[in-house]
Amino acid sequence: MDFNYTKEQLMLKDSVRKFSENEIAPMIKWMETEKRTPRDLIKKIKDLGWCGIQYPEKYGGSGNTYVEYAIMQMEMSRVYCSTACTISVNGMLGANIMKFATEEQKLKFLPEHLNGEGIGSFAFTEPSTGSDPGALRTTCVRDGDEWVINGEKNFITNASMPGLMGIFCKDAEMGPGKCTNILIPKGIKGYSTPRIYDKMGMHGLEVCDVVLDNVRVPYENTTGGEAMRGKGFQVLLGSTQIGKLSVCAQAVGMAQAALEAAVKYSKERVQRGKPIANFPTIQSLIGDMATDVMVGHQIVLATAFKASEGKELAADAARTRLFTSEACHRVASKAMQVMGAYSYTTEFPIERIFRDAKLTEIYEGVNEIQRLISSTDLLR
Amino acid sequence: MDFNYTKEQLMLKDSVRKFSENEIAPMIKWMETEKRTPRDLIKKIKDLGWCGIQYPEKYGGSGNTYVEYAIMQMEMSRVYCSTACTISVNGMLGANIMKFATEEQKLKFLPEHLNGEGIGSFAFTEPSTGSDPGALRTTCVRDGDEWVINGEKNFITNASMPGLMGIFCKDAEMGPGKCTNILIPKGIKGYSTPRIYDKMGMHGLEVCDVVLDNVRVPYENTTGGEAMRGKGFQVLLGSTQIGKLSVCAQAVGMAQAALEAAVKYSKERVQRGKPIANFPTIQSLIGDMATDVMVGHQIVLATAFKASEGKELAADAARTRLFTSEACHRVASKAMQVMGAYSYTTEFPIERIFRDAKLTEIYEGVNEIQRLISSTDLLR
Amino acid sequence: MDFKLSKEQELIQKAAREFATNVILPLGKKIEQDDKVPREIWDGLAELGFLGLPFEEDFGGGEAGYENYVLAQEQISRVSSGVGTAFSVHIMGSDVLALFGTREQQKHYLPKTCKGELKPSFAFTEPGTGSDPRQLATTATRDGEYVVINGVKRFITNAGYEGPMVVFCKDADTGGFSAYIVDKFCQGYSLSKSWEKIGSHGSPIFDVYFKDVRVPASNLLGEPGRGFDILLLGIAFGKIGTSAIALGGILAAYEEAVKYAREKLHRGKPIAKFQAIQLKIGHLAAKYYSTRWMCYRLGTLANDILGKGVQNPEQFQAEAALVKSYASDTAVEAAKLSMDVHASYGLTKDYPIERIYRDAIIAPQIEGVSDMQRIIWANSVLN
Amino acid sequence: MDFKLSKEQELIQKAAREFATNVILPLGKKIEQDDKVPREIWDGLAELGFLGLPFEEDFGGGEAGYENYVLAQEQISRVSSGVGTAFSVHIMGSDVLALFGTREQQKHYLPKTCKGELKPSFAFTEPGTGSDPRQLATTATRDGEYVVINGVKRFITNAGYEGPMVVFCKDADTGGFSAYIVDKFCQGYSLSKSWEKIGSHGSPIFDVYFKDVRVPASNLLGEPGRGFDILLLGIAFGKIGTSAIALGGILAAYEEAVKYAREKLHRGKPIAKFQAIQLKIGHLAAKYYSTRWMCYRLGTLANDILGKGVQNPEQFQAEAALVKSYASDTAVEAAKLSMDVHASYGLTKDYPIERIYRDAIIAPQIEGVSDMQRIIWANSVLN
Repeated sequence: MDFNYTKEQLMLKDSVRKFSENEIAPMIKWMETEKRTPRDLIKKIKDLGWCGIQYPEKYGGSGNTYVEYAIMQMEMSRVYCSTACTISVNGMLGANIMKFATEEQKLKFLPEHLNGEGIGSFAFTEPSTGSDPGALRTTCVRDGDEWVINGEKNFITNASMPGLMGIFCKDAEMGPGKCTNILIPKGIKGYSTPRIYDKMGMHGLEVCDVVLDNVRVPYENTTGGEAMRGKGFQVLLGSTQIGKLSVCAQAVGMAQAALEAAVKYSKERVQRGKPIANFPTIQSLIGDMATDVMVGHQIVLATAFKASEGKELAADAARTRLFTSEACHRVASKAMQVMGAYSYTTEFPIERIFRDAKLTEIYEGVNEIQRLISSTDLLR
Repeated sequence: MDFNYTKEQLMLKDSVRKFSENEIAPMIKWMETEKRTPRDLIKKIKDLGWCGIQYPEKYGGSGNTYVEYAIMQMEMSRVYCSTACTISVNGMLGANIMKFATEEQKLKFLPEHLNGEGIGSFAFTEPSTGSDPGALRTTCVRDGDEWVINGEKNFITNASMPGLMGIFCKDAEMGPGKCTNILIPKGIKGYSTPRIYDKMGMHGLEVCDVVLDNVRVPYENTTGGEAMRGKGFQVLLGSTQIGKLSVCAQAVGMAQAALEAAVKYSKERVQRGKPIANFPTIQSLIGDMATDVMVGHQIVLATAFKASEGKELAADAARTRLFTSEACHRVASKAMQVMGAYSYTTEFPIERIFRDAKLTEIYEGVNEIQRLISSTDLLR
Repeated sequence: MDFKLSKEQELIQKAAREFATNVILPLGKKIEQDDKVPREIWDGLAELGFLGLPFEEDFGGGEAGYENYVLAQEQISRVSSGVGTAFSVHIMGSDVLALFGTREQQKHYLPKTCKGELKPSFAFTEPGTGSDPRQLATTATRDGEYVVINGVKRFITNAGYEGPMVVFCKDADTGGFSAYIVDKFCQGYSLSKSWEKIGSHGSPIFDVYFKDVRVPASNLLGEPGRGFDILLLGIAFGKIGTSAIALGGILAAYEEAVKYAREKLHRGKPIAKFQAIQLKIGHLAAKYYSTRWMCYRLGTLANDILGKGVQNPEQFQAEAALVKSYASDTAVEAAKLSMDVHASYGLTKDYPIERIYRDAIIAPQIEGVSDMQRIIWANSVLN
Repeated sequence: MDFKLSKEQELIQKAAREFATNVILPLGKKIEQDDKVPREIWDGLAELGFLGLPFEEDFGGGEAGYENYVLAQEQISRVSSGVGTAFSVHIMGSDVLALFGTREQQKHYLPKTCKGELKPSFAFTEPGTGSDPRQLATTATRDGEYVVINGVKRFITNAGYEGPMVVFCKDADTGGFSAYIVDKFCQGYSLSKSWEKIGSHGSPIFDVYFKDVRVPASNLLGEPGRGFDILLLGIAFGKIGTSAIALGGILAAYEEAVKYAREKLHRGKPIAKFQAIQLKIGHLAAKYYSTRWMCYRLGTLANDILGKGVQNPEQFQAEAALVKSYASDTAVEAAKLSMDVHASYGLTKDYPIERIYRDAIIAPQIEGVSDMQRIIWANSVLN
């Protein structure tokens, strides 16, 4: 066992921190107000190669592991979680391509997906699906050399931005309950995003409804080709690993930010002639927060390591997700306690973190589901 | 970073598990009833070298690190925490000798302390000290080549068993508030243990009041010799690391046991024609418990690793202690929920674990103190 | 709304507190060791009228309203959850007779239970059953003017005292589910040795064996085949007691923490001066105050049922489930907080918190685990 | 003890609920956007008599008892914590005048505040002060028959409406600590733009600047140098409102969770059928029921103080602190639970839980952070 960061990992951590503070931080106010993701910011991140950290070099990646990916996500979320999440959704689609696409598709799509202009989307959810692929209503019908896709998707991140989308469709020809994953370029004819959600937090993330009206793409865009047709459910599960790991890293990054904000405030804020950092009640809160952050940080790295080893991860990832998301909520709430009434003004980042953090307990499967998954390997 | 157990670590884990199940488990009922530590059981453990895991070979240790020590403590506590605690208190005294004693003292005392018949004690607490060395009332007075020690100590583990004791005394000659640590053989003339505590749990652990009535030992028994005289406070702090790490490992071991008991029960117990493991409410509880156990296990190893690297650890150890002890309490409580009314009968180990677990939130400094320590490195 | 105790309520509370402090407390060690309620405590409870508190004066009861029972039970359980549990099951068994018994059955039993001469029990649980009556294996077989009962009941309180036991059985002929009154220690009735358990010493629980136990067919309680109604309402009434026991535990945890915080010195000043301790005291107080009104209110709700004919008990049953789960879970939290105030000393037998802590952990597990209670409530509002 | 609402209490509760549902709710979006309470809501509150509910009939009040105020505030805050907060500060400001004002001061202000023509504010906090009055930097300097006030007050609610503001100052001459009544928007009174905040939109908070504000010396409230008594009791009365607002938030979180659980389908059946959801509903209910009685009871305690002469307010102040911290912390937990029932949909502006969640998080931070409240209580029992 060796729990030390390597020199390269430390360098990466440092670069992401500097970039986030210098390039992302100044854009936050704009993103919070406009509720948009700046396209050129994403381009800068892609240029730094951080969308491709965990991919082999031959596909345009930098050949590192999920540990490095997690380090990047934690550092970026420490400054602004929305942007980290934009990137991680790109990563979920990338994971599907990496895992299921044909070699030809990988060589065709990945270099652009990891380094090019656009940003990827992952389109499964529909108004009545929940997490049940049997309930899909978006259909794909083969028409000669083309797919014809019709339907509606909900809550799709990055859907309003250019790039690739992996879309899950009911494929009636393959039998009842079968679904197929197809890669489409967003913005193609028949593709529209009639609604961008107004939401409580994560304002720098564009989440949309998507309408697909006779969208036609080449039949060869079936993720994984003919062999994977009708096996969309496998594809769906293939990206949960990186999806969940990202959420965990984001939760820890935000918790770290909340801790730092509370520490800073407590040293500056003077009451009865001394900084409130001197009061035991405040120290006690900070002590609890620091515990959650340290433990969360460690467990994200351990899970990322396991992911890189290619180990079966469902239960461990669920546990990590449960712990980190709840820890993040606790830390953000306690930061508000430390900062008192000031914490709910927009002068301080903590009210944003509190709003953003809630998503980490919900997306990629609500915590109630994580509890059940977490029990599976023990109870089988 | 590398989160994998080495082959040697896996072997150690396996040996401790087997020994605990085969040698300790059959003694539990006796220990719970008699409220005594069987001397020959301790001897067997010493013969296996597990009291010397983290010490250099030249002093009779096996030259491993705190990571191995933590693995041993976790596995042993999974079966019976009292015994692991008996061993860890020996380790606290050992840590003081290792860190502060003269080379001569190390060579003289350690081989016997790690492998011999007795078991060590660490004697600081007095009726009115709390954790304040300035409040000590037990005195040491130099009389030629000898120390004369008088006073009373409270809550001293292993004090009723033979072996070495490191005792903290007020050393008035060195100035006000000064204390000195002295090594004494227990059972020496003037040494008595008038009271063994009747307590809620940890029945396999003998915790006593100690009376010292004109106890005389050679002056050269000053831990660290003349140079360390009056520096007892340094010595006190020197063992908190292993003390706290042990508590953490014990908490995780017990949590693991509680989880296993609940899993087993839930698979066997049938309601409405199926095992209760099939019910989502039970799965959800097990899922939470598994999360705490996994995270606790990981963080104990990480902290043990850091301890082995010789890093400053006060805040991290406090955080680990906070998390693991509270996690253990949560897991034990949830196990009782899973097992319902059966859990409070002595037919199942869980009621014992619940009673024993409480100590992990209290000894080596209550959790409220840990919260404060956990904030120190951030707020300084 | 009125949150003030009436004169009568204050008197009952005061009497219970004095009895608990002066009579039960000095016997505490004995109760822990012998694992039974000493005779003089039963006598005292009877003398104070507590064993018949809510029942008709005609039967020697106090007709005092269940909120008074809660007040008394709280004070008694503050000192001994073991005594509280024995008391609670005594009242619960009497409740079921008062709610569902014929006038004859009531006349036969209640005057004696109110005096404490007989002590009722309530026997539903079996080794193979949780909360589902369809799993019952104890059978009642009609034989002329008698029914013959065979089976095993588990975790039964007060099973070692003379008195009526309400036994839930499957009717062998019809497959229905009925309750019968069995006089304990009749022919064919026997007990296991009591279970060893972590806490609530003083109220041992037994497995009870019925081997060809014959009772007159007229010992049927309520209507044939309607045992489920009796079970549900009986358990709901039982939750008044378990909630009040939990409340007593919270009160004890709170008071002991306050006491210890004032007495224990650290560096020459009482630990009460430390904010970390003060915060815990504040949390303990909130736990006590939030629970107590729920418990008292539950008592008043029961008054609308007993003697008024059992109509629409669902709302009462749901609220009983809610209060019981909240009170018992809160009792565990409170005991933990108080233990944390005591630190190492709390783990020794020198302070009562050690017992309070062991006693509290039982509450969420008995008479319906807490999660099940929440589901009962949820179904009452979601359907 | 009696846990049933009286006829009057039921009527007030019902009127408040209907007003909230029919008038406030449709204006919800507007309130969120404009960050102020629309005129028609103020008018409606006045018309229902809510703005003077607990005060003397002679002044146009309802003399209705504070538990009625809690009932009304709960229902209003269920729909809008912003409106609730503005309402709460209105009542709190009036409380202080009713408790400490001279008969003349009361006659001058209360009839208009009861009608809603004037809206009081309460100004203690400053940029450099937490809860310690010794840190106050706002000064009052005697100048003949006038005092001249200079300083800055922070986070002041209702500061943008006409009406009396109770301003806590350090007396420049004596160093004492006194409260003065200032008519808002007098010469020298000015406001910052309102603070942007996470929730409770509708009740903006301002920094208020006093530059050589001159008020007649007779505007002193209570005795000179006794500002601390006014502060403590005023804040305690304010906690009746903040507790009730939190209670309304818990009720909203609970009701919205029940509603959503019944409506939302998963695999063709409502999520209300899933045990994990049912457990959360059960927890939510327990949070609501445990909090409500504490809040109602706090209202009844205030009745023993207003108009009875202010004697021994310590017990009331301690219980107010306890209830406020419990209710506001519980509101945060309840909002989180309800949000978890809603999952992703709850994060969108399509469902009210998003607002309820943002609103709840404020409660523990205002009018005394929760930990401080627990310490107040602890000192009341430990000393």
